[in-house]
Formats: sequence, structure tokens, C-alpha cells
Amino acid sequence: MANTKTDEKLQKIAKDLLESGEVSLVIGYAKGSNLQRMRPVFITKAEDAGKLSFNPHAVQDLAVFLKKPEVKKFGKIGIVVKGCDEKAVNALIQEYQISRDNIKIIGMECNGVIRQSLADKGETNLSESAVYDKCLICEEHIPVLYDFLIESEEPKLVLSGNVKPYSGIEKLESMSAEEKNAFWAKEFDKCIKCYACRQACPLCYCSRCIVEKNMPQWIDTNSEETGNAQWNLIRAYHLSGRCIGCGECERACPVNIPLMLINEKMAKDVYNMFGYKSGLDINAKPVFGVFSESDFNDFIK
Amino acid sequence: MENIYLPKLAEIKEIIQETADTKTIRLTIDGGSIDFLPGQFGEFSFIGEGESTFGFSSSPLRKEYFEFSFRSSGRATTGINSLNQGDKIAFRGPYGNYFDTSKMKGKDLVFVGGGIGMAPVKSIMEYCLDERDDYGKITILYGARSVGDLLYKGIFDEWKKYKNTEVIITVDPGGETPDWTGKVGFVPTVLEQLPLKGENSVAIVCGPPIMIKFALKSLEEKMGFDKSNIITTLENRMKCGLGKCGRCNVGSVYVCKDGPVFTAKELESLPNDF
Amino acid sequence: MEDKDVKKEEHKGRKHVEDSQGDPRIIAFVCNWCTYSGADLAGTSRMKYSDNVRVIKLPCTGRIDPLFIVEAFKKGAKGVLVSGCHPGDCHYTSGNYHSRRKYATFRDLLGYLGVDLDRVEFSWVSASEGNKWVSIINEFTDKIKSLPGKSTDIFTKK
Amino acid sequence: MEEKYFEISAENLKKFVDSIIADNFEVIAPTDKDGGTFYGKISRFEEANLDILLPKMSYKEYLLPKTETLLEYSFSGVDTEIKDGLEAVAGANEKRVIFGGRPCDAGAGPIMEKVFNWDYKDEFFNERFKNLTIVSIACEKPDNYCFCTEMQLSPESSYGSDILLKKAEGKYFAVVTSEKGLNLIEPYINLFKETAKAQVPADKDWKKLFEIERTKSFLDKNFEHNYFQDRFLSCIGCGVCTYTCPTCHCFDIQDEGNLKEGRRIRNWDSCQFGVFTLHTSGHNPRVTQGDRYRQRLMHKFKIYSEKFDKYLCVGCGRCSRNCPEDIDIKEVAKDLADMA
Amino acid sequence: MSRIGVFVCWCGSNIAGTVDVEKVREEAAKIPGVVSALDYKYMCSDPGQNSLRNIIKEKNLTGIVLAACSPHMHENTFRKAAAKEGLNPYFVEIANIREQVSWVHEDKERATAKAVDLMKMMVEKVKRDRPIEDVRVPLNKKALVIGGGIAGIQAALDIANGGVEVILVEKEPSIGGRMIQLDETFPTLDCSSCIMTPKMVEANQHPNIKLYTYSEVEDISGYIGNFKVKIKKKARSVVEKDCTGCGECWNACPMHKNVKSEFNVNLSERTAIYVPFPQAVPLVPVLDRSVCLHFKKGGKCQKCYDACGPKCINFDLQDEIIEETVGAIVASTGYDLMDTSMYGEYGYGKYKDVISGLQFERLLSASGPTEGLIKRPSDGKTPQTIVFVQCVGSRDPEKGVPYCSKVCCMYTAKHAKLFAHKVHGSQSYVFYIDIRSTSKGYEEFVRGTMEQDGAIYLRGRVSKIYEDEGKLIVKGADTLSGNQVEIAADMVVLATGVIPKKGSDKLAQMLGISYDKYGFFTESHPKLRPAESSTAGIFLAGMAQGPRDIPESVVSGSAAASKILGLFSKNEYEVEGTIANVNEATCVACFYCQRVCAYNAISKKEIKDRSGKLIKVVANVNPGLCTGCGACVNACFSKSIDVKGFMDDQIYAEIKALAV
Repeated sequence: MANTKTDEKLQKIAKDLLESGEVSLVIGYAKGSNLQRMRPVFITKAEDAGKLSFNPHAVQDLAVFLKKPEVKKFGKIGIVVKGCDEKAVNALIQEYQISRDNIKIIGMECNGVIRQSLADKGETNLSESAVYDKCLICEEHIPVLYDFLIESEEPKLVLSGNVKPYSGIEKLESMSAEEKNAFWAKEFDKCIKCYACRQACPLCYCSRCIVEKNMPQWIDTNSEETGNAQWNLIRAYHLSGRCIGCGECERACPVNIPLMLINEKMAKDVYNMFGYKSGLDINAKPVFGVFSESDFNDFIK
Repeated sequence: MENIYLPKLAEIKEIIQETADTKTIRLTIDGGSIDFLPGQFGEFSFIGEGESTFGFSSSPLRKEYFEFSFRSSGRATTGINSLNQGDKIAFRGPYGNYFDTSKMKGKDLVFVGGGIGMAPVKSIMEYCLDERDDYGKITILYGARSVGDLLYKGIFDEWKKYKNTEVIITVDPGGETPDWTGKVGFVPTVLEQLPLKGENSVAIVCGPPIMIKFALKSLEEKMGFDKSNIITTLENRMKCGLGKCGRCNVGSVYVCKDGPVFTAKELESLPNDF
Repeated sequence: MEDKDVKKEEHKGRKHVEDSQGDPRIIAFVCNWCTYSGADLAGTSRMKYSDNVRVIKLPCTGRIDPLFIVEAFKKGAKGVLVSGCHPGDCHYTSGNYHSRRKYATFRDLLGYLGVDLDRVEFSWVSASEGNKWVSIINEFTDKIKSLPGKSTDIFTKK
Repeated sequence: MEEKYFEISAENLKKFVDSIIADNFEVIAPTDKDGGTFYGKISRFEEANLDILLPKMSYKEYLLPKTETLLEYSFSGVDTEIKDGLEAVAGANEKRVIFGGRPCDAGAGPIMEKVFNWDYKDEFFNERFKNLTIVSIACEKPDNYCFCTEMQLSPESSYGSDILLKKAEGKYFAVVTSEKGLNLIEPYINLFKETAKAQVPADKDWKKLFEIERTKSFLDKNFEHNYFQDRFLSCIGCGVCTYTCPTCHCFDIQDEGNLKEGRRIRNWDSCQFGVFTLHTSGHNPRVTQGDRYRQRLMHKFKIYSEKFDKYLCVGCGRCSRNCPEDIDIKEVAKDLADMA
Repeated sequence: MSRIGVFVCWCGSNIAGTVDVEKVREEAAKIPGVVSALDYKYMCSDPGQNSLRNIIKEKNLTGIVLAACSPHMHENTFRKAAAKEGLNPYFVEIANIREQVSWVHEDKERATAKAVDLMKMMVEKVKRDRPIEDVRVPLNKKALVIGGGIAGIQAALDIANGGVEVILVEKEPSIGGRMIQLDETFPTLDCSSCIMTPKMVEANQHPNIKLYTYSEVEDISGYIGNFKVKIKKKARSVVEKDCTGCGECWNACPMHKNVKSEFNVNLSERTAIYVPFPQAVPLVPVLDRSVCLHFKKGGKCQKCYDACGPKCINFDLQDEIIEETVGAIVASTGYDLMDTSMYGEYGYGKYKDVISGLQFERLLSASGPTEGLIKRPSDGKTPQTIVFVQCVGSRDPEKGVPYCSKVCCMYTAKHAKLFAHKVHGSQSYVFYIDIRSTSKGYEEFVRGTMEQDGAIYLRGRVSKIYEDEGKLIVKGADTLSGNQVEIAADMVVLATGVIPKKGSDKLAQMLGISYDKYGFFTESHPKLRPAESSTAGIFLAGMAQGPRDIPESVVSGSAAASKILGLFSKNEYEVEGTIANVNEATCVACFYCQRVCAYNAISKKEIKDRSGKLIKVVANVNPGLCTGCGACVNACFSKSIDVKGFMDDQIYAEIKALAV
């Protein structure tokens, strides 16, 4: 398939960065195993920059690779990011996992990415019903921080309002404890404890996950109702106030657990309680690194 | 139908504190040992905390007990570490292959152990000592980081009592104490200085990877040991011990079943995946 | 809670009543400086309260990890209480403030995942509030006992 | 048993399935739920989705549950009591039928059986496998990720199936390969019409994209190769490939319980995890994700076949379809074959 | 190998009356790892302790559980007993079956069951106890005092007199702080400079005190016993050691009448080269480069240099950074007065004769701009009527601060009194909200102002002040009579509230000590550790902590000094070993632990290989600062930090022991 203008700009930036030695690696997207799939690509030589491409099938959050030791070894890295993904870069900087000096951010203006499940069935058009819920509530079509910005050639998404993003949250909130319990018990029952949600998450960067700690074994290892619930709880808890909403956990989940219903709910509540949104400011203090004397206290007797 | 994962309960007959952080535990089942061969291993567990893999460190010919030596580090070993004499340990095994004594008979033997790697060496070594007449000269070289890290301190003299048996104990430079009368030097270095010849000899080497690497080199290149006469054991991570759980593959080898005992020659054909 | 709310009778004998929850186990995680001392004070004042509670002492609410709550439920507790120094009173200046954020979030999450929030209680009990400790324990125990026998927590096998 | 052949109308097939459900068989079939298609229990024939090529997950969990109790223990004072977990498995799957799976999934059972029986016999697996009845449907249109043909199977293979259904105009041909299969249809035999092998449409000539032997021969010679490190930089180690794979069978053994009682369980595990081979000492033979993906390739295409004379892969392509980073194992296997 | 001994105490009938102690003992004996279980009437008695010690020896115990009274009662007793037998004292755990069982429950069977549970929990905990060694930190026996007001000077003198070297750093050109600005002091009316100046001189001359005036602390790192301090000695442009303080230079300075005197709170002027006040210590002028013509006009003017006999003026002097290592620090940075511009209705700044209390002090002072005569700033006339307004800014959550500034009631009474003494026949009015005069002699003092000196006290707020025909009309309410009052005054004195010294929050951050929302430094414990900050080795004194008067400031300075002398009485600082510990292998350096640590105890540590190449960065706990609160454990996602004495696996085991 021919290069689009976007692709050309992207390739030029990557080529320049690599040629000038400003970075030794550019992480970007390339054409994938079929026309509706993109895949991550790791460009280390300027002459390979032609592989880079970007379109609404670029679903992956490439920031996930910044936590990989094999990738970290490259030192100075350029990375292609959509607005949502870029927030992960910011959060990683906030949490000292990467240094701003070592990263060149190639920001892509993005009007939405197409759900992979639909893309696999042939969907190629950006539409309200084709994109992920995160795209419908997106406030960062242009990344909040970038060194280069490439404007989108795609038309802006027209929202009719008929598709209600994350509507499951309100539905759940209105349920009784038992109904919620039944809902999640059914969802977690599917869990196979593959931890793909963790691996796909750019902010799950612990070198030893708490589930791998066995002295003590806080999280049951079994993949039955108890162990699954604990895992899903602790994953969500560790990401509360940190999750930037890229949705990679849910996309990676092979058994379709609606993890974003949890992540978004927690993001919403953390914002309501503490006025904090993750990944918007590299100089902001993470919500659980600070406190206020006037914090929400109603639930404490 | 037999559940291959079902352990037996063995009673702790004796606990020997070897160093500050290692112990040897002697077990009995129905007052005696079990049938195993030197080099084999078992899965030992403090029920409730999980299993841990250890090679036997006693001679199977000593029928009143079987033993293993371990260092407390993870959850399972910490559990085992908390047990007292008379308590029960769950045990599965023996598993794996073993030192083939038929190929050692009539030959001179060199046993080289480093640190806690001495445990499996002790098993085969004591086995040979128990049938001392079947073998030629026996040289035992054992070293650890420091005097405090030496296992089996109390029984070195026992080994020395056997005829035509030389016992050399060494500690790494800096690990000696003022009253230390043994050697000071790394195991491979001390090994090189020994008057050993590869011909009609078998060497059994076990210890940390770096020690094995240099010891093998010395034995092969300086002393002329044939690769098939140098035997060592691998210590891959294992869970089932039965060739099922898929953890201990090295190349096409399941260490738990095809090993853990390998000759240097066999090791050479394996990819660097251990 | 104001002192006047604490009924005198509660300090007197408290008979154990069996109910739909059997003998519900309540695990309380408390800080050493305020609540543990408050509970001691209830003892030295010979106040009487429900014997369903088991106290685990930590240095500070800052050390009381939400994981403990999960673990307590896993091990069959029907109610979990977390209690420490009042805001501003933390022996370690800010442990309770940091934890309060975490508890607010964690509790929220628990509720969302279907844990009956009546089963998780948080309180500030100072070293002088023996009577508050007593009423918190009694009220919490009563509440737990009044909850439907069917467990709604997600951490134990059904 | 010698194969037997039957014809069954589409309508009768529905009757057959509904009848076995009525007779208390647990029928597991691809069914639409949770925004995808998964194997699950159906309560009537219509709930089965027979058009889907492959459900997202394999039905491995019916042979090797994601968590299995190996034993239960209880303490009284210093005394320990151990209860054999095998007792609970006895007779498992006796009334369970996997219906509507594909030949690749069916092929996984006998392949896995080898490792569970090569010396020590894992009766947990055996008991489940022995009793499970598998009724598969031959594929008509494999997709781009499929490569069962390359993996010595085919879209119409009956290997591992007790009954293989082949679709024809308005009806199915049933190839019954085992007593188990025969026993299943026996009570409803009036719905079937026995026929001769010659009547069953012959298998199509499925073309291969590459020779798996060449992949193996590359792996035989190349343990250290840049390809592994470079190509799998994009692997995030999520393990989805192993968990959704019908033949991946690695597991972990863990104890969980309290001071009174507990159990020893085995859980699915994955060679893609960093801790999989991590020694207590901190040494890890497989440090990079490249090392770990190589292990998966080695195990599938080299190690297993050397030991058990079967590749540990049925070419279902799930690992490719489900990979969040779009690593396509077919493409990889072909790359390796091309480099050999 | 766990070899646990369980000892069940009857406490007479206190426990045994409600708990079946024998049953608890029997249950203990059944637990794996318990090798000895006993019950005894009074474990804390000498025979009780002796039997405990004997059994430790006899059974070679590795841990002890006492099922007895609260650990707050006798934990130490039993730890000491265990230590005497060579058992690590932290291997003693207490199951509280008195305060939290026998005294609060009645049903014997159920109380016993609970006691058994608590005992089991502690057995599981003690099994997982690791030996804890108390941490010893070497001490550099030298102290730093930041702020040379009365509190700082007192602290410095007390420490110095204790034989310890002190570095006293003062931002201003002279020490003396606020107190030296005051005239007479309540309630004794002794002259402030009469009692303050000798102290200042003593501090300057003390062989153990090194004084840095016109200096600021620029950076502090390290921890108790070993703080590395960088002090910036600002360029004075005068060579201190040569200066005689003769005054020729400031007399020669052409910048006369141009610069407002900070010391006189803008009521007078000073020159560019100046000493803030005649008794300044050291009596060495400072050249204010921001106004000096030499610096402003390209080096032409050097009148001061010409006038200086010893030629000690040096325009080229540069700021100097001095590095010191000290073992302890006193933060006594004092206070500022609130800006009262938010009270536009009072006309401060608009009407010259509406002045602050501190300005009034300067008017009263014999060394002040009026040489002690009370004169109106506007026209120099002696006022006959003065209205004093209290609580300007203080106790006003809307516009000012909610707290009480504590000193205003008393100094206003003093002002009214001195006004009456100095201007016969004058009249003062005092608007107040409440009168707070609780210290020794204070109430009598205020009464005297009212009764003997005729000040009229009106309870109420002033609503407006405006000028009318040369008079200040003060409108206010007298809430006691319910009348609106209007007073024509010659002068109005506002009792302005106090706030922390500007920049003290920055210093607090540098020191790693906490401060409240107003900026006052917070004490480690408001009642029990009022002289300590939250960070070990850093002590607090004076108004920097909150409003207080001179005697209290002196007491707090002495308190800080005595804490430091106490600390320095040993060669090493001993910290309880129950501190946090990082698992470096799994730490990912997200530093959430550092963010939540109230004690600045966590820093970054670089792990390098042999060739010096950075392998990884991890969190590192400073044992001198860590208090073992465990907030870091809670903050760590991967559980790579743990706190000794309350390790994760211990808590886990306790919960596990409670499984139903």
C-alpha cells in the first residue's frame, strides 16, 4: 500500500532522528499481518524508516515497550504515540521510569482507532460505532506533550451521541452489591490468569509483580473465583489514579473481561475525590504520593 | 490410578546446622531410608508452603536415613527451615538419573564440590567410600567462599580415614579465619595444583556455574580428562520433577528426567539455556 | 461520634447472640498509638464489648495495607475494621493521611466489584476514646450480624 | 477401532445434540458470549455457533483445568492429613461432549497425551482425556492465520476426534473413529444412516505454505541467532499465545491454605513469563523476551518432536490472532523455514 | 527451626477470672514449633521473669509469646528479660489477653477462644521474627542553629555552654531578631535591649559559637549525626575582622534619607551602608548593594571607602559558600507580621497614623526613630488619644488566619500602659474580642492597664477608620453595651497577627521537616515531643513553630538545646532497629516510598557494577531517619520494601492464624 502523507512525515522525522544520532531507536507502527492490523516496529537504522506507518488501525500503546529492559538498553528512544498513549509516557516520567531527556515524542494527532475485533472482520472506516470507547471520550486528540506533531489526515469523528461510551459503569453503579458481585463473579470466572492485562499495560512496570511475590502470597495463585477476583482487584487498585485509559489491558484480554469498566470507573472516582487525572503533566505529583488534610473523610467514623 | 503428585510423609530424624544459613535434614520413612541412587533428587515440602527440589546428599547405602542439604531462601525453604526434629516433611521422589557407578568402578575418582553444590557430590562420594575397595585413588576437593560457608565440617575427618583417600578443603582468598589450617584459594586454582591425571579417572564436579566452568577447563585441558569422564549435575528450576510441567528444558533434554546428571560431553551438545 | 451518643448500657454486659451469620469473625487492623491504646483504655475502664473482634496491631495506619483487608476476607472474616489516629494526630505525622486516600479509593473499588461495604469499616479512634472503640465494635458487630447470611464478598469460595 | 461412516441430516444433527443435552450430557460448543465466541456449555443446539472458524480460546481447560487440586491437606496439631486430589477427578468428563470444535483443537489431545504419559502417568490428564467425547467439524475455509496443514494435520483431519463431521449440502457426514464416538451416537442411531467410506467426500488438496521440517532444521542449527532477539522485541510477554494455545501445557504447582487446611494446586503457567525459569539465586537462563519466545518455538517445533515424534502445535493460529502485538507464528515459522 | 515458648499469665484473677488460662496453655502446646507452654500467676513478677529466663536457657528458645497484659505495659520488661538470656529482644511478642480480652468480655468460653486466637497469632508472628539490631549512627558533635532571635540565641548559648560547638546562622546583618526591636517587655516592663543585648554579645563572644550573620542556609543533606550544610555568607562588602564599627562609613554615605529602615519598620531611613541598629551584633555594617551608588552608578562613589580608617570596605567581596558538617540542627526562624492590606477599611498604608504594633514598639523605644517619644508619623505631634485594635488578621478565618497570635493581647495592654505612662492625661481605647492573658502575672498586668492606667476596653470589632479634620475616626461596636461607638483618635495601632517567616517553607523542604498549612513547623508530637521536628536530629524553637511569647521562646530554645546536649551525650545515636528495608533486587525505583515518607528517610541509590557502570537505581533507607512507620510499605506496589518488626509475612501469618 502506498505511503500516505502522514507516513512520509513520520518516516522523515524518524530518519532524521536516527541519522543525527539523537535517538538510537524509534518505536513506531508498521503494516501488520493483514491490512487491518498494524504492528509495533523497532527501527534502529535510518534506512529502515520507510517501514513506519500510521492509520486508525494503530491500536497498540507503544509506551508499553519503554518498560522492557531490552528496549531500555537503547538509551535515547524516539516513540510514535497517539494522545492516549502519550499520557502513559508522561506517567512513566512522573514515576521516574524514564527520563524526559531520553525520549523523543513523535505525537500523532488521532481521531480514533478502530476496534480490533471489528477490524479483523474488515472494518476500515472511522466511525462512532467502530472506534473504542476511549476515543469517544478522548480529550487528547493532540498529545499533551510532544517533540514532533503530525496532524491527522483522517476526518474528525462525528459524534451523534447515540453511542454512549462506558455506559456499563453507570449501569453497574446503580446495581446492588449482590448484583454487582454477580456481574463481576461471572466476568472474573472467565479469567485465566494469563496476566496479559498486566503485560500490555504501560504502567505495570514492576520487575516483580505482587502476584509473583510468594513471601507472603497475598494474591492466591489459583485461577478460580478467589484467585481471579483478587488478581483483578489488585490490578485495578494498583492502577487507580495511574491508569491513563489506553485500554490495552482490555484489548489484550483473551477472554474479553471488560477491564476498562473498572479502570474508567476508578479514574472517574479518583478525579472526583482528589481532582487528579493521570498522565497530563510530567511535573504533577502522582495522586498517591501526596495527600491533603481536607481529603474525603466521609466514610471514616 | 496413582497420583504422581502425591507425596509421602517422612519424619525428621535429625537436623544438622551446617552453616549460618544452611542445614542438612535427615529423614526416615518407617524408620529407614528409601531406595534411590546417588545423583537423584526429590521434591521436598513443608505442606502449605510448597515444594522445593533438592538432590539427596547421603549415601543410599546408609540405610537408616536419607538426607538433603538446603539453604533457606524462598517460601518453601523457609517453611522447611522452621521445622523441628520429629516434624513431618512431605516428600516425592526419587527422580531423575544418577551417577553411573558401573563406569567408575576400578578407576581413580576426583570429587570436586563448591559451596552448597557439595551436597550431591557428597552422596556419590560417600557411596563410593562405603564400597571403598571398588575404586582406585579417591581425591576429594571441597571449597567454599569462607570457613563459615563450609558444609559438612564435622565429617571431613571421617572421609580422611578411608584408605588411599585424600581430602583437600579450601576457602576463597579472604574467607579464611586465623585458625584455618586448610588451603586458601579458589577451587579451580587448587584443583590445577593437584597431581591428577585424566587417564583411568572419573571426575565428579558440582558447584556454582562459574566454578564448574573453570574446573571443567582445568580437568580437560590441563589434566587430560576425557569429557565423558567428567560428570556434573544441572540445577534448573523445576516444579513437577516428572517431565510434565515444561520448566526445565535445555534443548531437547528434560533435566528432571534425562538429568540432572550429565557428562561434560553431554553438556557440550546442549544449548546455553541453563 | 460524640460521647453522649454512647449509651451507658453498652458498657455493661453484652451477651453473645447467635444469628444468621453464625459467629461472624471480625478482624480489626489498628495503629499502635491511637486505636490500640484506645482499646486498652476500654479494657482498663472495664467496658464490655463484643468478643467477635480480633485485633491486629500495626505501627501506623500508614502500614495498614488494603491487602490486609482482602486477606482477612479471604480467611473468612465477615467484617474488617481499620482504625487509627484522627487526622492531625498521627504519631508519624502523615501516615493516616496517606492511607486515607488509599482507603477511599480501595473501598470505592471494593464496592464497585460487589463487596458489601457494610462489611468494611474505617474509623479514627484516639487513645482516649475507649468508649468510641466500644461503640464502634458493638455497632459493627451488630451490623455484621444483621446482614444477610449469604456472603457477598468475592474472596471466598462459594 | 475401524472407522465407521454415517450420514446425518442437518435437522437430525440438531435433534441429536438436543437429545444428548436432554439426556444430561454436558455439551460444550462454540457459543457467542462476552462479545466474542468461546467454548461454553450450551442448553440447546441453536446456541452453538458452528459458523465461527475457531473460538478465541481452545478447550484445553477440559483436559487441563486452569487450576486443578492435586491434593488437599489438613492439620491437627503436628499431624498432617493428605487427601488425594485424584479422587475428585475420577469419572470426570464422562458425560461431557465437545461439539463443533475444529480438527486442530481435536488434534491437541493426543499430542498432549504423550507428555503426560511418557514415563510417569499423569492420571489427572488421562482421566479427563479418556472420558471426553469430541465431536468436531471439518473446516471449509481456513483463514490466513491457520496452518494446520503445515503442522501435519489438515482442515479435514479426524485425528483426535471421536467423531468428525463433514458438511455437505443440507447434511453432514460423520466419521466415527472411536468406541467413545460410537457409544455416543448409539442411543440415537436412528438419526444416523450408516454409509460407506466412498460416499464421504474426499479431502481437498490443501496446499502448504512452508515445510515445518525446514523450520525445525533451522532451529536445530541456530540457538543463538539475532532473529530471535530482533523479531521479538515487540513481544510484551503477555503469555496470551500460551494460554490460548491448545497444546501448551506448562504448569506451576502451588500450595494455598491456612493453618488448618489447604490444598496443593497446579495452575497454568507460561514460558513467556520472566519468572518461569528464574532461579532462587537470581540467575535466569532466559533473560530476554527473545530468549523466551525462542523457547516457545523450540518447544513447539523441535524439542517436543524429538522427544515425542509430534510437533507441539496444531496450527490453529490462535497465538497469532490473539497476539496484542501482532506476532504471527505462521509468518515466523515460515521465516525460519526460509532461512534454513 | 522455631523453638517457641508460650507463657500464659493469670495476672491473678484479672485474666484467669475470665480466661481459662490452662486451656490457652494446652492449645499453645499443640502448635507446631511450640516447645514449651506454661501458665503462671504473675509473669511480670521476679519469679515469673526468672522462670521465663530459665526456660529460654533450658529449651534453647528462639522466640517467646506472652499471653498477658497489653504490650504497652510490659513488652519492655519481657524484652529485657529475654535479652539477658541472649535472645534478641525483638523475639518477644505479646498477646494482649487482659486489656483486650479478660477485662472486656464476660463469657468465659468465648473469651478463652479469643485468647487462644490472639496467642496463636503471636506464635505465628514470632516464628517469623528476624533478629533486629538497633542501628547506631555516629554523631558529629556540632550543632547548627538557624535564626538568631531570642530562641535561637538561647538555644545556641545553652548548647555552647554544654561544651558543644554551635554554628549560628542569621539572615539579617545582626542577630537579635524581633525581640531587639521591642521596647519594654510584658509583664515586667524590663527593657528589651537591656536583657537582650548582653545575650547577643555573649553569643558573639562565646568560644563555642561560630556566628554567621547576613548568611543563609543554602542546602542541607544528610541525616541525624551527619548533616552536610552549605551556608551562603552574603557579600557584606566590609571585611569583618578589620571593622571597628566606628560609623565613619555610614556617616559618609550620600544615600542618607533615601532607604527605609527595616529595623524601624519604615518609620525612619537608613543609609546604603548601615548597621540596622546601634547595638547590632556584630557591630559591622553591611553595604546594601541594591541601593549603593557605587554599584548602581558604575563604581564612581566610594565615599564610605574614603572615610573608612582601617580601609576595610571592599566592593569586590563575593558571596561565600561555607560547608559545615553538624550532628543536629535547631530551626528557629521566627516570624513576620501579616500584611494587613486586606483590611482596607482600617486604612493602614493610607493613613500615616494608622500603624502596626511593631511600629508602635519602635516609637516607644529609646533607640527608635523618635528616641522613645510617642509622636505621630504624620506630623510629629504627640497623640492624646490612641485606639488600639486587637485581632487584626488573627482569629479571622475569612480574611486572615484562624489562629490566635497569642502575644497581641499582652503587647496591646503594654502599649496602652506605656502610652499612659509617657503621655500624661492621654486616653487609650482598646477594641478586643477576648482577652487572653493566662501566664504568670499577665492577668494582673492587663487589669492594671484598665484600672490604673485608665485604658478603656471595648469588646467588639472596628468596622471602619477614616480621617476627618486631622482626626482618625474609629467606628466600631461595643458588643457588651450593644452600642455603636465612634472615637476620634490621634493615632490607631493595629495588633497585627503573626505569620511564619517568609521563606520558612522553603527551609522546611530543605530540612525535610513538616510544616502546617500556615507554614509553621510541626513538632514531632504536639504534646510529648514539642521540641523535635518530624525529622530526627532537627529541633524547633521559637515562633517558627507557632505564636508564642518571649518566655516561651526562651524555654523552647533551651528545650531544643537540652535535646541536642542529651543526644550528644553519647557518641552514637541509637535508633530502634524496627526500620524499613529495601529489596534491591525487585525495587523498580518508582519512589512512591520516598513520596510518602514523612521523615525524608528514603533516597536514591545507584547500584554500579565493577567497572562503575550504572546497573540500576533503587530506593535506599537511611536508618538514622527512618522511624519504622511503614507508610512506604503501603506505597510500594511490588512490595519491595518492608519494615522490620511488622514484616508483611508476619502480618500475613497473623491473619492466616485467624482463619475460620
